[in-house]
Amino acid sequence: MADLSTRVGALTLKNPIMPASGTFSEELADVFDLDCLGAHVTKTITRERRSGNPVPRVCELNGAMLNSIGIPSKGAGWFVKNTIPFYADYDAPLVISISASTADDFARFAEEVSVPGVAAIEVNISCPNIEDHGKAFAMRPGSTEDVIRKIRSATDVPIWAKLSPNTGEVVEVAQASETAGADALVTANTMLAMAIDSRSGEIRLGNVMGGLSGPALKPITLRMTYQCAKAVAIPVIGCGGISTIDDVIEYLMAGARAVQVGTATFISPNTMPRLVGELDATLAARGLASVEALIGTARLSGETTTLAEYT
Amino acid sequence: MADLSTRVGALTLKNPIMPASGTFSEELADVFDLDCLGAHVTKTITRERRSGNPVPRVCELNGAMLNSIGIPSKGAGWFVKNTIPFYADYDAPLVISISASTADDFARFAEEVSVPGVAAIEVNISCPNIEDHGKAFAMRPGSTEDVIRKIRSATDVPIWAKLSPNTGEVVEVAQASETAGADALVTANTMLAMAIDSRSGEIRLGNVMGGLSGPALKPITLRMTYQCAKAVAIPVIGCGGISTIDDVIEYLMAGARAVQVGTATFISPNTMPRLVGELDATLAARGLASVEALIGTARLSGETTTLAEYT
Amino acid sequence: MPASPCVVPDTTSAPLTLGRQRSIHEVEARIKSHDWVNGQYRLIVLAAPDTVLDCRPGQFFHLLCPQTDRFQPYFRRPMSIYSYDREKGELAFLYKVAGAGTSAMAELETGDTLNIVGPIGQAFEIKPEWQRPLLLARGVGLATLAPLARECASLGRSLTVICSARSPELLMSTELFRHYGAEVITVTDAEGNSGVESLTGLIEGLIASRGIDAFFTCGSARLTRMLQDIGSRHGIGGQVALEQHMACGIGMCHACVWPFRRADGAVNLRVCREGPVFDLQEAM
Amino acid sequence: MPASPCVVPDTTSAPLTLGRQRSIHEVEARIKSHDWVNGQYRLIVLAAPDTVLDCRPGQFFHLLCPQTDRFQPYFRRPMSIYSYDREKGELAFLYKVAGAGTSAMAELETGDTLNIVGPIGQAFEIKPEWQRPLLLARGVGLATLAPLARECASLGRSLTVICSARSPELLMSTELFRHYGAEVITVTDAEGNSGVESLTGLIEGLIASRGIDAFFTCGSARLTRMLQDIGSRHGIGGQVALEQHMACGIGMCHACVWPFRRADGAVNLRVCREGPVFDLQEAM
Ligand SMILES: Cc1cc2nc3c(=O)[nH]c(=O)nc-3n(C[C@H](O)[C@H](O)[C@H](O)COP(=O)(O)OP(=O)(O)OC[C@H]3O[C@@H](n4cnc5c(N)ncnc54)[C@H](O)[C@@H]3O)c2cc1C
Ligand SMILES: Cc1cc2nc3c(=O)[nH]c(=O)nc-3n(C[C@H](O)[C@H](O)[C@H](O)COP(=O)(O)OP(=O)(O)OC[C@H]3O[C@@H](n4cnc5c(N)ncnc54)[C@H](O)[C@@H]3O)c2cc1C
Ligand SMILES: Cc1cc2nc3c(=O)[nH]c(=O)nc-3n(C[C@H](O)[C@H](O)[C@H](O)COP(=O)(O)O)c2cc1C
Ligand SMILES: Cc1cc2nc3c(=O)[nH]c(=O)nc-3n(C[C@H](O)[C@H](O)[C@H](O)COP(=O)(O)O)c2cc1C
Ligand code: FES
Ligand code: FES
Repeated sequence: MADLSTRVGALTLKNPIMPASGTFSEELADVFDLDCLGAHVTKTITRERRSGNPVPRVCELNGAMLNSIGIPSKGAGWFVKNTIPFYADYDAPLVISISASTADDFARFAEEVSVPGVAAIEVNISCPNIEDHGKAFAMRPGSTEDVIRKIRSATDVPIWAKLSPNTGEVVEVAQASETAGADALVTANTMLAMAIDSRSGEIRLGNVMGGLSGPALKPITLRMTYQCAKAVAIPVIGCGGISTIDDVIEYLMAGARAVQVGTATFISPNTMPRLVGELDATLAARGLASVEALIGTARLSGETTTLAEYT
Repeated sequence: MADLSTRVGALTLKNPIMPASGTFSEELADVFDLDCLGAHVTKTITRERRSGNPVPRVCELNGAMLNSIGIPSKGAGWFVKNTIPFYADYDAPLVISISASTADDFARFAEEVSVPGVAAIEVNISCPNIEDHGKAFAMRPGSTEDVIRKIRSATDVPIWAKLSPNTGEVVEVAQASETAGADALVTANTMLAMAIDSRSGEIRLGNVMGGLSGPALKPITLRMTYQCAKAVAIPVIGCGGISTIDDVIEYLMAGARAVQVGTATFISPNTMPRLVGELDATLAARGLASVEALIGTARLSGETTTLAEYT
Repeated sequence: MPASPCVVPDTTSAPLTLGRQRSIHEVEARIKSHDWVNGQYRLIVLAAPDTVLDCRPGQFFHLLCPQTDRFQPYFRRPMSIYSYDREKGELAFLYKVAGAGTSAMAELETGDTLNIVGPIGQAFEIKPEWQRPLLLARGVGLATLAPLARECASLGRSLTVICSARSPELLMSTELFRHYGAEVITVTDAEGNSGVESLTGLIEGLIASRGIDAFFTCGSARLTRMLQDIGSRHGIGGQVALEQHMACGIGMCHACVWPFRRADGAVNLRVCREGPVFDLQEAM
Repeated sequence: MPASPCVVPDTTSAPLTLGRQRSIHEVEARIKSHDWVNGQYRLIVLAAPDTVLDCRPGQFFHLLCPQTDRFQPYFRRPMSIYSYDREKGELAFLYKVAGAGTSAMAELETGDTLNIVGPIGQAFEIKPEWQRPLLLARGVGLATLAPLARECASLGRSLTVICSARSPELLMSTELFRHYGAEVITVTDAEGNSGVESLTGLIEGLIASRGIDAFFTCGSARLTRMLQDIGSRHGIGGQVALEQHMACGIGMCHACVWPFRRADGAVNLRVCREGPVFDLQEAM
């Protein structure tokens, strides 16, 4: 059997498959043994209780979905008391995702949840649903650097910065995260999008706009993963539209050291354990001893024709 | 028969269906009578001859494509001498798309191609393929305002600003275009993306990254169309992933006064004439007298449940 | 560190690496029969393994509708269990052919398989003091209440069922309810006796005549509100099975929330997890 | 302003509003037969209307492969015309089952329809001075050269055909070429006589023995380069049919460019529009 393990900074994961924040919870333990995953990643929480967005909160598209769940949250107290202990029963490292509305609040909150059992904090600086229609820290390198730096000085727990596809400055934001002390990047969150019912004219989400996820997102987030892996030295975790083993392999080839699976779990709750098994089988079929052998191997075809200078 | 006509600023189009730049050329006249279209939009040209990007320049995805054609160009002289006269045979207004690497070059070039037969100039300030990996004028309101203002003072021909989905500042860029004197907006160009062959590890475009188009792009560009139509008073032309009549109607409902069809023409060269016919049939079936009756009619469902304040 | 490979439950026969309890299963179930019940509804009967037949009335499954030429549904579709039978190894759904998913599902033929996830959710609870329940079903709500009627029958409850539909042709399962010993009353829009006013009169009458002491309903917000009114006037409790758009179906995504009145204020609960069955009076 | 509705050519019977000439047509063609030729290649024969049968050798069609359960091709696939027959109303393609599109196409059955766009592109030109052409086909290049062989035969040219394949089982259409009166020579990798060196010797011999005065080729960059070498040494001209990834197939997108040597420098030409047939020596 191939070595499926992968390192993400100081953490070693037994395999590179983990859930994406907001698409995973304790309830999935009703379906399969959660310990077969490389890590556990919880839904983003805020410090205060919040209700999230109006319904309808989701709609399906062709090979994709929109969501405007927002960040409903039972608050930090509830989370520390109930959620974190649940995952203590498992070997897989626990990554918790947090959000806040100012850099200082982010830092304070990070400190508060830096409790035993938390292996890393994923900072959701990219959620497109809250506040002013998709603008978030991760839109600009400056605001990213500021918030990560403050969080960095508030906690010793590894920080994963979750980036947004809604910015034109992906590379700069990635580098700002690294500079400010992030331990890893997650590329990426959902892309701001919209759907209208052509018969009724009704906007299909209660929040008007929402985040695009699922297979249609993959070409965009795969590109971000490639860009970030080239631009920073810290590990990059790929996320966006993964549902098949080919998707996993493409992200690894693009330079991701691990991947997160989101929407696909809604379509088949067993997607993640299936991918772990298929990754093992694929490595074996290709005669590769480890996941490591795939990471960052994407390259241009040698057969690219050189064109004439003019058309 | 319903009134399919629509106004885009000073121009009246006999119907709202026109091609997207780069996915249309004289050759399509071999397939159908081009005069059934609302307008003709040519491939972006540059002033100088250029060869465009290395092959492979396209690849197919599930329900989408990537392209890194770039802007191969035979130059301004050839275009004015050969292309513009070809379209003089048709009644449909001719929209020409131009690109340049500085605001001043843009202005000079716009002046040069403001010749009889040109009904509007679409300024491609958003092509993600040229220069530094997708950064373009349309990424920032400042650079957008600068380039459009200079073009505005160089020509009296209507200016359509073609926006990019690769920016986090869509609304600000739209408003900057309006402020600077653009007559209409086109939302939008392709989204920067990437594909890797999971078997070989080969990057599937010779240019590494390319622009995503086709159905997978629609939720993103439909959202931009809605945002822009709300944010500016000038007309907005929707573009991105249109292949069915439902797509056309959704863009109109989102506030577009006309739409551009791109990739779908590659899949079926008769897509545009088919959509014109289906639009007429749909208006009839709904008892609507004109296209106008659909524009901007998207609204939230009355049935949106009000949720509790807390979760 | 050597990897411990995942076992995909249900799709392989390998044992679980750890013994934690799993109650929700994803299985490919073969279609035993698939028939039109009327012009809008189909009944699909699946050959289902024991693992998913530990069902209770009010629970549902999340069905992966196929991709066809004409329909490309992406999400799963939630469907109440219409009937389940461990002995025969059968599981059935009664569904209305409406949009992309159900239309795609309608194209499935006997012998094809359907990927199902379940059983999911909180079941109806027939409290000991609820001896003379009234079941009020509108449209497809009937599918949800059918197994409850069977349960009531087996618990020896005296049962009254009101079936409401748009027209008499769309009434279904009345024979089934009678078979469970229920007194069945049908009302339809076509006949003009399905409105809130006439139903309120009818039910007030039934409370007087048959001593109704609990309400169960599904399928109509309007009728739910009506039962809340009648219930609070008469001090009659009950439960409602709600419908809400879902993505994950198992509690992870918070798509399917609905607001409820609680002593300490309103809360949002997940229809797929805390429901689909809720206290009648709490639903807002 | 009243709209003038578009007429979708070919799919409706309405006349065109304006009389401009249209040479490329999109039609749904019914499949008359669809058979395996060997383990890798299939021959599909379509019932095609007259409109698309004004074909010339070397031209191609752009085929809309179906969406199936297993394969979801998005682009059309370019395929050379293998044969066309106005009298029988037939159009045929010989294709290799390779990736998603051709695999999906391979699932089509007699009676199904296939959406095709064509005929497209520049045909082979048999110049008057080209009396003794050599056709060199590798693999699927054979499909492209088959109608050319027929044309050569009908123009009374003395024809030599070399068919190259990986193994003898993968050789195809040799009988067809013989039927057109060609001298047919087969070479295969398996037999070790398909390399550039032995082919060069073979062709030099044919130039001497049979007076070859033109080359036509398709299917291999390596063999094209070889023919360019031999051709320039012997002053023999010719043509090559090229393959390049395509999107639109009709000249709009500039996906399919290829570089060519011209007197005034190198230029990029579109394989779908200026090609697929080009001057042998110009192709880079
Ligand atoms: C717990 C539960 C049990 C149900 N049991 C039954 C049943 O036994 N029989 C039956 O016919 N119907 C039942 N429904 C409703 C059924 O889920 C919808 O009719 C079905 O999802 C519609 O799918 P579609 O493909 O026909 O429509 P589409 O319009 O294609 O659906 C688009 C999206 O909206 C969702 N949606 C549409 N209507 C509903 C609805 N009423 N409730 C929830 N989601 C909806 C779909 O799931 C899908 O995600 C139940 C719903 C829930 C929540
Ligand atoms: C003018 C022309 C004529 C051709 N005639 C024939 C013929 O008669 N018989 C035959 O078997 N093949 C022919 N080919 C090659 C044929 O088009 C490809 O084999 C086919 O497109 C591969 O599709 P796929 O779905 O099997 O592969 P996939 O790997 O799924 O294809 C992916 C993409 O790459 C493109 N592609 C892959 N290989 C080629 C290629 N060699 N040339 C162009 N595009 C390619 C596909 O069109 C598609 O866009 C021709 C190509 C051209 C350009
Ligand atoms: C329903 C839903 C809820 C989500 N909630 C969160 C969240 O709370 N925090 C976060 O960082 N990302 C959230 N995401 C984004 C996912 O973590 C992931 O980045 C995105 O869905 C792309 O991956 P996918 O295509 O595999 O789903 C959510 C996505 C979905 C679909
Ligand atoms: C092959 C190709 C070439 C394109 N070239 C241009 C171009 O030259 N200028 C431009 O503004 N947009 C260009 N575009 C973008 C399209 O005009 C359009 O904005 C985009 O494809 C989205 O629409 P669609 O999904 O309908 O294709 C090109 C798109 C494609 C697919
Ligand atoms: S549908 Fe996901 S929580 Fe209920
Ligand atoms: S394939 Fe589009 S120009 Fe040739």
